[in-house]
Amino acid sequence: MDTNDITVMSSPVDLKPEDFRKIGSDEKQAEVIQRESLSAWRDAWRRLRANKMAMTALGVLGLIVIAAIVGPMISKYNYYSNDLLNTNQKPSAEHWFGTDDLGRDMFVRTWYGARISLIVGLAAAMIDLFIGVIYGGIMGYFGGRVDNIMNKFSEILYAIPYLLVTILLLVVMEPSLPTIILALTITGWINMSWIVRGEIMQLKSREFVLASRSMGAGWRRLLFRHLLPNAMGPIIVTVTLSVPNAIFAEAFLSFLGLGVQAPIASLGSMINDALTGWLYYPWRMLFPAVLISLTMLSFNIFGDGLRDALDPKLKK
Amino acid sequence: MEPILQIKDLHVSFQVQGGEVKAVRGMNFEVGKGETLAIVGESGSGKSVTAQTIMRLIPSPPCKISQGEILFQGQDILKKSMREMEAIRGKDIGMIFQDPMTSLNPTIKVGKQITEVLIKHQNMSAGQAKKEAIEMLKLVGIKNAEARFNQYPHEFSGGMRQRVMIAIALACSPALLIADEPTTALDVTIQAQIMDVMKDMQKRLGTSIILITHDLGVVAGMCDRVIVMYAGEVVETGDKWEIFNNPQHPYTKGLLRSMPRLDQKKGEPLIPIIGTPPDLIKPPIGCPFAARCDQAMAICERIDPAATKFSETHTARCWDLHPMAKEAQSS
Amino acid sequence: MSENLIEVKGLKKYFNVGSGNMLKAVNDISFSIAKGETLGLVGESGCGKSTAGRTVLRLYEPTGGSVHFEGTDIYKLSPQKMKAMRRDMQMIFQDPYASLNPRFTVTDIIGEALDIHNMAGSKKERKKRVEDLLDMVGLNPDHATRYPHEFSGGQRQRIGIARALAVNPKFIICDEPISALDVSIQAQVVNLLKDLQNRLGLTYLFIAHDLSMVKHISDRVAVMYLGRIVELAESEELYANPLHPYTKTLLSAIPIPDPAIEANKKRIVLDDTNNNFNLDNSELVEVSKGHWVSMPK
Amino acid sequence: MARYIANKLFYTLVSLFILISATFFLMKAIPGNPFMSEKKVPVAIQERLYEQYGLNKPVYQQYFKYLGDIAQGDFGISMKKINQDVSTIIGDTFTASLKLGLVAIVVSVIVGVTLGLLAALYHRRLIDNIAMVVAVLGIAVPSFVIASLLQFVFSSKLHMFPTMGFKGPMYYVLPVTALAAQPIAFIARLTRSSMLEVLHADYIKTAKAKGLRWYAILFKHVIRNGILPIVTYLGPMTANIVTGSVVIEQIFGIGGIGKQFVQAIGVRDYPVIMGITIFYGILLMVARFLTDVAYVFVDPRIKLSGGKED
Amino acid sequence: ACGSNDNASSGGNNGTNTGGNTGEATEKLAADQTLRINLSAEPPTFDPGQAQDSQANTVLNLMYEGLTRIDDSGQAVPAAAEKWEVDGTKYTFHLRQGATWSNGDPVTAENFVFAWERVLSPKTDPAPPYAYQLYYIKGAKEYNEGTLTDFNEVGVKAIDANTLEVNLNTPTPYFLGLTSFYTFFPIHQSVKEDPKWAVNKDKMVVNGEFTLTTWDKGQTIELTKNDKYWDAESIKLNTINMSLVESGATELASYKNGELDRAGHPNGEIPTDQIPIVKNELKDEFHVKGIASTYYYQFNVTAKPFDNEKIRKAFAMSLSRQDLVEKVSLGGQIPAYGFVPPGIEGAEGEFRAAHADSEYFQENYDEAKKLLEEGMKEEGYTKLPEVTLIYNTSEGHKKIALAIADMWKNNLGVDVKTENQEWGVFLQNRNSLNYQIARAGWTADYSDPMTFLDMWTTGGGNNDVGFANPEYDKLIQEAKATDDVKVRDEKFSQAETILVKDNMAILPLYYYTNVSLVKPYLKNVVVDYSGAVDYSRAYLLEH
Ligand SMILES: Nc1ncnc2c1ncn2[C@@H]1O[C@H](COP(=O)(O)OP(=O)(O)OP(=O)(O)O)[C@@H](O)[C@H]1O
Ligand SMILES: Nc1ncnc2c1ncn2[C@@H]1O[C@H](COP(=O)(O)OP(=O)(O)OP(=O)(O)O)[C@@H](O)[C@H]1O
Ligand SMILES: [Mg+2]
Ligand SMILES: [Mg+2]
Repeated sequence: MDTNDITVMSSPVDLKPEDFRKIGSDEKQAEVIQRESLSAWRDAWRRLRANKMAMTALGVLGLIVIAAIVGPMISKYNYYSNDLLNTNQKPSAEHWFGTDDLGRDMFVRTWYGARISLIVGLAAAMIDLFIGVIYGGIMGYFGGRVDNIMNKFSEILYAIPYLLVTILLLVVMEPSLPTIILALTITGWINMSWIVRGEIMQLKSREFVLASRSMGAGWRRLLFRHLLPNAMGPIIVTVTLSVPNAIFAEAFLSFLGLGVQAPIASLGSMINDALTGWLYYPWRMLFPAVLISLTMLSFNIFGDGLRDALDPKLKK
Repeated sequence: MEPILQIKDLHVSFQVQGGEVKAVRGMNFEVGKGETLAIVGESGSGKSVTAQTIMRLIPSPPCKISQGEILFQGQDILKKSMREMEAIRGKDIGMIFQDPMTSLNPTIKVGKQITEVLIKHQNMSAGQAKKEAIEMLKLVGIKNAEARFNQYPHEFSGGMRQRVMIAIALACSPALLIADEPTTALDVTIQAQIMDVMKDMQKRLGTSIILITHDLGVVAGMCDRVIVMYAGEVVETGDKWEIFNNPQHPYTKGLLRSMPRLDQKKGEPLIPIIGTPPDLIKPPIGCPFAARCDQAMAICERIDPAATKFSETHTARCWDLHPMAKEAQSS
Repeated sequence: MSENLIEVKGLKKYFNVGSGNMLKAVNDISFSIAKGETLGLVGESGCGKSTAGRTVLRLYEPTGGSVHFEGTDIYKLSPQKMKAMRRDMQMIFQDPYASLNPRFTVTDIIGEALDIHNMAGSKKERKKRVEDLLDMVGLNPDHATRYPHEFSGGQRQRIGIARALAVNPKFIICDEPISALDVSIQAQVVNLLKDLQNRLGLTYLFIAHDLSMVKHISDRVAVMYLGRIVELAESEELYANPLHPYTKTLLSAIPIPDPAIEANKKRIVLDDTNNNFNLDNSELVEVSKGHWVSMPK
Repeated sequence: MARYIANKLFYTLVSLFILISATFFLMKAIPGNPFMSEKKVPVAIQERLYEQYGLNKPVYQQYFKYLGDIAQGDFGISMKKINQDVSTIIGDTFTASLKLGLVAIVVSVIVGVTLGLLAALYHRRLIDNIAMVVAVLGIAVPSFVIASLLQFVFSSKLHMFPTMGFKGPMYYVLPVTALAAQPIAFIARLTRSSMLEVLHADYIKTAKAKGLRWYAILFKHVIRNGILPIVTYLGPMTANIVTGSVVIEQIFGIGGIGKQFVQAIGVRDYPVIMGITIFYGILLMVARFLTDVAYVFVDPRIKLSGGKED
Repeated sequence: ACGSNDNASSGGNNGTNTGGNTGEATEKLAADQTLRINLSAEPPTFDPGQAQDSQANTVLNLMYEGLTRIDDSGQAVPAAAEKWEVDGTKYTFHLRQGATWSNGDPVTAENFVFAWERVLSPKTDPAPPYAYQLYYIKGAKEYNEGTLTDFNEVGVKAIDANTLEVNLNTPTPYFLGLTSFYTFFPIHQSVKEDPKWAVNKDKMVVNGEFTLTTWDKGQTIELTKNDKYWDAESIKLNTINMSLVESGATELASYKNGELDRAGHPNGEIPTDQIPIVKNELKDEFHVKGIASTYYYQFNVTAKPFDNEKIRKAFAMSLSRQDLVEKVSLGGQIPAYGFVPPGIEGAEGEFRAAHADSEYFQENYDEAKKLLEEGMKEEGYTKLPEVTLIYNTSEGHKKIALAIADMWKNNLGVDVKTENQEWGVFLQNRNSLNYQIARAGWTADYSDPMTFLDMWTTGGGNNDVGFANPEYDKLIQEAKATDDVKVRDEKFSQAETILVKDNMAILPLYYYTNVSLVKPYLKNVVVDYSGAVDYSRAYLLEH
């Protein structure tokens, strides 16, 4: 109520009568604070760019991809030639990452392996996104019988022993990267679909969905524009998990003899190979493991950044 | 009248992309014991922010309380620890939120959301609390309260949810009740009923109430004093008679004018205040209302006016009230 | 009044509230609204107004009854036809915040309706239209890129109104469109709604609590109680001559923005809060021309 | 609810039937049989074995016989572990996996949710970063590496825990840690992500306004609203973890059902493969069913039986 | 050898081996005679008649006693039989008086007849897979195949409680050794009552040194000394605790950690990568023993391009087996140029010693290239068809395959694709001759060249290379017919020459070794020529 300090106005400046000239409301000058008008996606991208951690992670990922492409080219070694006189060599000027138990150059193998693992991981992530999200979205959105049937189908697929499927696939098909990716994708997307289903079930009762429906939005728009973006958090977390999962599933397959065929390397199979002797030849484990971890770390940090960027409430 | 709450020069702002929203810009007011203070004002003028700041519920980041003091029963709330705040909230200060849909936890039964406070602050047993909660539900006019006790918020209509919010806030008979548009979603009978409940509580316990509302009818019926806010500032304050019968600020006048009246002739348009409130990222240097004010003067755009006092209780901030304004106009 | 734009007959909407119990939120209501008319719908909170509105728009599948819009029964329409129909029928939601997608900017929220019905044209036109709409409802067009949580309650409500107006509908259900607005904006919005009605021949179903505002805006007013319509009349007639006891209670409780009146006001209080006025055995009877009231059979 | 359960049960039975059929034919389609070995047994003996185990009949006859047996609850006997009942094999190996798995689940939920909550509460602060790096490592380092590292550090170097076996509480520590690492990481990240959403909700403000203590808010209001993705994840995760991890069981020398299953596939022990698949299928479907039921408890707005609206 | 220079230092600072140097010469028995070993898989059965793998072998050897036992020099010595007479194809065994089963019943000749009939009977369910090990006995094969229905006509008879008479089809010099094999073990008649007796430890009645006292399925097996055993005095171990860990790395870690007393072959495996290290680090505990097994690649002689003998030879000659064993397989294996491994008895001493395999072929890259060219010309190839080497999944096989493919590339200029296959798929492909080159390994069933050579006869059950040579078949036939050990030896040598030198149907790589780690305080563990291990008379010194 300011009773103490103001009884009669004490003006900070000298007032002149013309200051009190009426100008009315029409003469007003509405302040124009132009903010760039951005679509939600571009807005998210802008926010992502502002997130230094996430951008660093993206940069690291970029570097890894480039190194995976270029790395094997700049070395005089290839990934398959043995050198039995120089097995298990420590890193040196000759072999930057050392050599493995057959004397193969670890530098080339690591980057070559990164190439394979990245392909496997990214393919899995893509499939997760395309099949898992859409499938889960449809289950969650439609509910009822559609959900029952689709849900059970995914459960059956999930419960069918994966090993049997893979063994059969490899009997029927050439053991090659596409076969492995196929093997990984048969069930890889299911977890994602379940996560998405749960989220959508929760989100679909929200009022903004009703609002959009009242405007005539069809299920596609509701699902893809309204519900899924609001489920982005768990989706991103799941995708970032599905990448390492696929990479390690591939390693597990190699471990069972169903993965990429030697001498082709993948990071997972290299770690696997190095496992029994890692105490003595730590570099054989170290480089691929660090590379995997770095990739995953970057994926996850980037994923977090993306998640935050897509959540307008968190913006700074 | 001894104030229970004093707010001194409060400034609150939000960091958003593109700058800082200065939502509250130098609020000063106080609430006496047993008094009902109405805050009315433009939507977006910072009423809710002020209310939530009193409870220290504004999320930070993005929010920043850049300046000011909030003295509750003589102690600065802004200096209290989280632990101390927990003891005050709900028990000493109750709050009714504006948005009933999202302010109730969707996954917890309505009844439990009420008993929670009772158990916490009144040390009731679960059974007692349930009985009390059902009483509360009845008190705010929810029929069939026993059954409703076990329902979830989404099974309630908007108004019923709001009544639940009210029941929660009233449950512990707080010393200060902040009601942020408590009755906007209610029909007039229920609204009246709830106002009665609040008045009754006030009478019994000497509760102080801050009532944020748009409904000048409610203000007229319920309140002792009124604060009119605009763009984060108090533009006029006075007791209700002064405000209704002798408004001084052009915004207040505009508000009263724009109300439909029951005796109004059909087809006669309402008289709104034209224009939109200023963007608080870059608040105007002068009077914030200047751009919408048909009485605006050159000075209004340059300097924010200070308050003019009309009585012990009644002040307003407008250049038009300046002695020089009359001179200039008469000349 | 000319021909009826919308005719609601015997509309019922029950909710299954578990263990086989049905909550009869809307229990056999009928009314019609003529083109260009505004029907006010008032009633106790929780009496089924929003549900009725949503069911009329087929946002809830009805339990029974029919709704004819320009002669077509919308409950019998295929999804495609229904979608096209939605362009003509819009809704302003009661809860401003919950009905806005938290991940959409204001532009996208308003623009969505344009997109759905392919009315956007170029990007620029879309932006222009959105800005016009924001301006129309009294929001600063510069705020178009903000997200709902950055607005105050009243601002959010105006976003909802702008969204409903975006597709130039013929019929709008206004579910308490102004209760969250401050008075000055209320007046703006009501004037805007009226103005649009005059210009575009819009028809409204106006759900509200503020009886003064309802009286101001509506041609006729229906009073709902416990899922049923208990009284329906021209607004002047209703306010001047309320017949149903509930209507009387309601009118007596209207707060008047004048402390002097408020200080001496007497309100009729329903003695029994569980009073259902024997509605199950009542029917609407036309007591005078256009004035219907629920009477025991 | 009764109708709902009956309905679910019906779907589950149909699914099990499809699962059994698919697995059966898949299993028969892959090369090999239980009696293969590098050193072949004479044809006469081999044929007698085929006959005794019914492998000489056409596949469809074997299939119908199997269905008949299963309908009577008879899982048959192993073709490799001579005279051992499949149900006993499952029972014995599952016990070990279950014990280990349950502990691992409890650990991963508690640790994971705690980490995730801390990260969300201290969003973008040090604790958040630390928790998330821990989580990322859990995801980024394969479980076999974690297991080997644990083994090296805690048993070979520090002699704190035994290297292998499954005899007492001390034997749980390392395998449980290795088993829980990934779920912890994942749960932590899911929790963080969904809690961030919840922490900004208005009703949390309401809860604060009630003056509830922070932990009451956390446990009663926050967790429940953000737990849904974790519940989803928990369903299949439980089925997976309690049915064992081949890698962990191999490394720590635990005779669990996971290891058993991979071995059975390796030697084409048909009845065991089928038995474990069905067992796993039932477990998975029960877990998923419970997940759905849990959804309703977690979020009453979710309608189980219904479709969209209505 | 390789890598020893980089790891010389690490060997020094890693001397944590428990009790490595404390055993010394003080031959004092440890108070706790509990032996802790590991089996990499649970024995599929405890029924000697049904067993067929090395894990069961280890356990059954401890629980049962056959007529004979193999001692550390590889000789069959008296066990359940006190003495025996051999008369051409007729063997008369005199059982030990006073030997009893674990339930106190005496061990009689009837027990043996019962056991062998059970193995051979076509009615036994499931059919014992190793019944063919008894086919040397007259009428056994026919009885087993069902052409003979009266068991009395089979050449085994209990003359009295303590005398067992066995008649064989042909002279079989290695028969005594065979009787120590588990398929020949006696069984107590009580098993008739319960067909599932062998899955219940309480129903197992044994006549060996130990009884099964704990069987925690999938986790552990524990044997306890059988006090009823006739020679219980010379059994020092009280308990044998067997863990069931599949991972070699874990087994090694627990060995180093002092949780196991012995690790490695035959029940487990030391990871190849770690062999050079432990060899260095744990010199005194590291044991390598050659065993009668051969690691080889086999050509599908019916498929291109290996239907050409010269091409096969070129492939065989263009490898460095020395490099392979020293730098790749690392277990001290012996390069193989023949098929019969050392350790197999010949006419005088070891067969391999008398007939050196270096005669068959030499590694010579130039020669190999020449042969390849000639072979290609013969077949009219301008370019060699694509060659794929298949092997079943295992780290060891993979390393070898890759090393060999690389040698072929460097030494012969041929690109060979390697492909690992899941075990069942691999076997199926190999059996159905659906491959070009495949990995293989063969272990002796008994100490005689026959166990390695009769498999290659035309149409033989294990002949999965498509090899068919009448001359070879004739030689094997003749060897089977004679009881003149010298003649047999000669025939075997000629046959092997045809198999390897002339036809090169198989490509020998190395003779296996057993690599194991044994704590210095663990004594008297016997490993026989085939690599089978006998712990029954082992004991632990104080440590
Ligand atoms: N989280 C936030 N981030 C950014 N700006 C905010 C946030 N919350 C509020 N604001 C801004 O602060 C200003 C004041 O908002 P407040 O909610 O206090 O308005 P109000 O007076 O309560 O209006 P109403 O009557 O419509 O509820 C508004 O301009 C609003 O846009
Ligand atoms: N989804 C639902 N499930 C169960 N019951 C519901 C549901 N939605 C509404 N109801 C019930 O239907 C009745 C009518 O609700 P409705 O929202 O239509 O009321 P209203 O008249 O709009 O009230 P208000 O003015 O408070 O918004 C209420 O009793 C409410 O509890
Ligand atoms: Mg507000
Ligand atoms: Mg409503």
